[in-house]
Amino acid sequence: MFILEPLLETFQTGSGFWNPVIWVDAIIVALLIVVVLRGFGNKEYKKKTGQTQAFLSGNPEYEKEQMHIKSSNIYWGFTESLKWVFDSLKKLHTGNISDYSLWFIIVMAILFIVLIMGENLVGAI
Amino acid sequence: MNVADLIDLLLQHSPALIVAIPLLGAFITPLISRLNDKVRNVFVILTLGLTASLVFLLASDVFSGNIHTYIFGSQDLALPVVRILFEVDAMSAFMVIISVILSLIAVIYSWSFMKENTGLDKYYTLILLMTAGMLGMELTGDLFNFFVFLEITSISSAALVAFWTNKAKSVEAGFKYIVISTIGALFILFSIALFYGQYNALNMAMIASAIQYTFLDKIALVLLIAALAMKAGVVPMHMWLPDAYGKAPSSITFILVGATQASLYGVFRVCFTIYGGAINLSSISVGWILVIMGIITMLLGVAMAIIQTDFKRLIAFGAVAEIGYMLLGIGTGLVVMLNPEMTATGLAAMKGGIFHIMNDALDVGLLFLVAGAIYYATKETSLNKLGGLARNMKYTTVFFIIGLLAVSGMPPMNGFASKLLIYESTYHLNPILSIFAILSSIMLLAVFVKVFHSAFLGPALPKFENVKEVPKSMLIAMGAIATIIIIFGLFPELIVNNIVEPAANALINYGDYIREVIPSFTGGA
Amino acid sequence: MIFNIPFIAVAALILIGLYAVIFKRNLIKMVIGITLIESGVNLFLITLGYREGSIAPIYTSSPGGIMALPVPQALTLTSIVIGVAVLALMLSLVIHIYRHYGTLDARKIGGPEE
Amino acid sequence: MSGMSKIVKTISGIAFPFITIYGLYVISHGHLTPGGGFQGGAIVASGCAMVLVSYGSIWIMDRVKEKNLSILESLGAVCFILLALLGLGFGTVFFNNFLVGTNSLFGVVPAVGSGLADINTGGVIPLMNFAVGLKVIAGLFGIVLVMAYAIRTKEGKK
Repeated sequence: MFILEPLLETFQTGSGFWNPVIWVDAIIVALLIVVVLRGFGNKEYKKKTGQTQAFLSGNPEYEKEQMHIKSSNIYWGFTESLKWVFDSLKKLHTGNISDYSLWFIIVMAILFIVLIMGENLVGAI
Repeated sequence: MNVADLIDLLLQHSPALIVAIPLLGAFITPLISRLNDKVRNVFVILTLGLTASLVFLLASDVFSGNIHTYIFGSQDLALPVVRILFEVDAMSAFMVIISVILSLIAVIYSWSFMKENTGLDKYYTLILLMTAGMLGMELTGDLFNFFVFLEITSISSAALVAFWTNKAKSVEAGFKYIVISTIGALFILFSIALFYGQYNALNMAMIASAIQYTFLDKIALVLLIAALAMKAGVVPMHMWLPDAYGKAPSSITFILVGATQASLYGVFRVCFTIYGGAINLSSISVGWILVIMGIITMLLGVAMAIIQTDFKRLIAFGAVAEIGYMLLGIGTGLVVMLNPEMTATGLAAMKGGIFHIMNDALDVGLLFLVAGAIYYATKETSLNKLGGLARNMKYTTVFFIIGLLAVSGMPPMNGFASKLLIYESTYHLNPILSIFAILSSIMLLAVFVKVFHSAFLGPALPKFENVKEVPKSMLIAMGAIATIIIIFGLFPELIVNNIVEPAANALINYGDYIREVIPSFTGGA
Repeated sequence: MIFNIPFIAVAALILIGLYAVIFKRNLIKMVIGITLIESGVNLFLITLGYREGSIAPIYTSSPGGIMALPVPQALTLTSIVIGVAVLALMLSLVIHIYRHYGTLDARKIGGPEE
Repeated sequence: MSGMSKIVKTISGIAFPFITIYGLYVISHGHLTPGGGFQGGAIVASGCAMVLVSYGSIWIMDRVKEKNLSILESLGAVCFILLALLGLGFGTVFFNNFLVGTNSLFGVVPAVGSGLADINTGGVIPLMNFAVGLKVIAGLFGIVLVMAYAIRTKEGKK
């Protein structure tokens, strides 16, 4: 037994709504518009001519295998400008099991201070 | 005896059978694997399939509003508080569904993925033991029993993380995992002893009804939250998680997602049910602790994910970030729980957090399965060496795109629905929280677009010329998860109303859980 | 005061165990530290169940009088059994680690990962 | 690992039966006195480990196969869970003690009062103790055997 109605209900989030079916419809409409626009395009494309080659500011094109950007180079600017953040984060991950246990004790101590000392302080005030 | 009676009987005994069947199957597996490998694989899949059908039978009844209790070993059901008992409310049922789906699909995936390994009888035995442990953790109503199942889960999963013993890093990750789990579990046992010393009870409902929030209770709360959060991979105690996730076989990583979430379930059960009676004393501070933990977890998780170059380690940091969302949603629910003006916000936040548990298991799990498929096909995990695989592995690419969109919360996937709930409800609590949540979601998208670019796009590399699509069983497993993701994404209302909302209400109305065992308890609306 | 000695022993055992886990480099010593924590927790459970002047809780041969609480003893036993399994697993992993790295120094085997 | 001196071999050969008997006693009286399947099993397994150390792992591994031990271990666990499931089948719930009061196998209800009870009491508890004992003997001995094997291959490499 397949009931369609509950599937099509709109998803209420408390202060708004979200209906993926409408969203999918909108995507399909947008794709249709794209296809129509693409139909207006120029059909003078010729294969195996200079049109297919990449233009790298006049520099010669590299081999295909060397064109692939390695994953550590992606977001290079972002990681380079925030180098101090990532370097300090990397330093945290020592891979040493003793440090892992030490973090557990530290978190336990912080929780202890917040939950026990903190409430006593609030009570005193 | 007709069919309806039989189903009633099965329903009544299902909490025990759900744990007993994988446990029995685990010890029959080594006997059966002497016969034939294929027979053993079929047997394991059938065992988990039977468990899954019992889980769905039980869950369908629990979601309609009944809380099931199962008392072990007594003919008359008198004196429930001194016996070991299982108590299943909607939250437990929700978690059990996730765990059993993960295990079932991991076993189907392993059929081809682990084919070339030896010692597979032990592998399947440990998988079934781990499943039994996870299910037990989520079903039990007894704190000591919770500890026992937690240890069963961690021992078997640590052994599975180190299953590829010829790899130094795998063994090392397994050792780290077992050390961390054992220390955490021992502190949990210590807090259980603190409870037992004060209230003479091990039963969660009994402790919850008697709790006074004394000094010792506060210590127990600190120990429980810290230890369970460590097992769930909360920053800054998450460092074992990328090691273990990254070095385990992919099918095991897939179940490990469920094991960490079972620990997360432990955090919620402790905060809401056991300390529910002390809620007016502790809810604000404990709730804020969870919220802040969640924010730190998601920000640090994505920040570390951006700079990773190992495929599975990167996804593991993504999984750390996802855990932050669950903590944020449910912590928000705990903060506003006593504020009558914000009941709707609290419920929405809880729904978002709980729905995200399931979405995280499916999305991150799918990405791990894809990572395993790529490892199976190319024997390569470093993203710097991969490239152009979309040409050879079409189905895997499609599954990766689905997982990518879902995990970064792009509409119309399921991740978006739960994240939308979390954004909106945390905005009501404090706009800065939702800004952090959206920011880390954007960064997650950036992280996985990077993975997509470096592994699947780009020119065809000569060393991957002969790479073929992975075998059928792995495709079936990935396809099943992808299908569930799309269904959940297209019809979130169906899932939220029927499964998530009862679970959220079960956590909020903790009194019902206690009254099922101690009828005289008053309180907990 | 005399009755507090077991609790002091519990605290000492757990702290020594944590010290060994955090500050010792040798993996075997870390495993020993974990078993020390475990003994501390087990001792805590046992101590909770003891009442002054009580006897072993064997129902049929009781001469009368108060008995020690049997439940914590059952819990301890379960915890010991789990401890054996954990210990065996940890030691076998240590054997494997030693085979791969040729050392048991925690700082040498870990190493930050790219 | 090769064997130790003849004195050690002889003494451990004499002690081994006594240790085994004592372990089996602890297993079978688990429902009456302190002890039970795990404790007795650990005693028997430590006796086996003593023989392993004194006679050397090569000698033992010719006679005992780790595979057979793991089958015994599985059998013990399967028996335990099947007994628990029988409680569901005969009685009312999982882990139900369905044998007690039947006056058949271990089914006698002990007399109330002081004094040790008969061994023929306890229902399924002694049977479960046997299953656990089998599992623990096989499991612990298997662990020791595998570890000895691992050490031997390490020595072989050198």
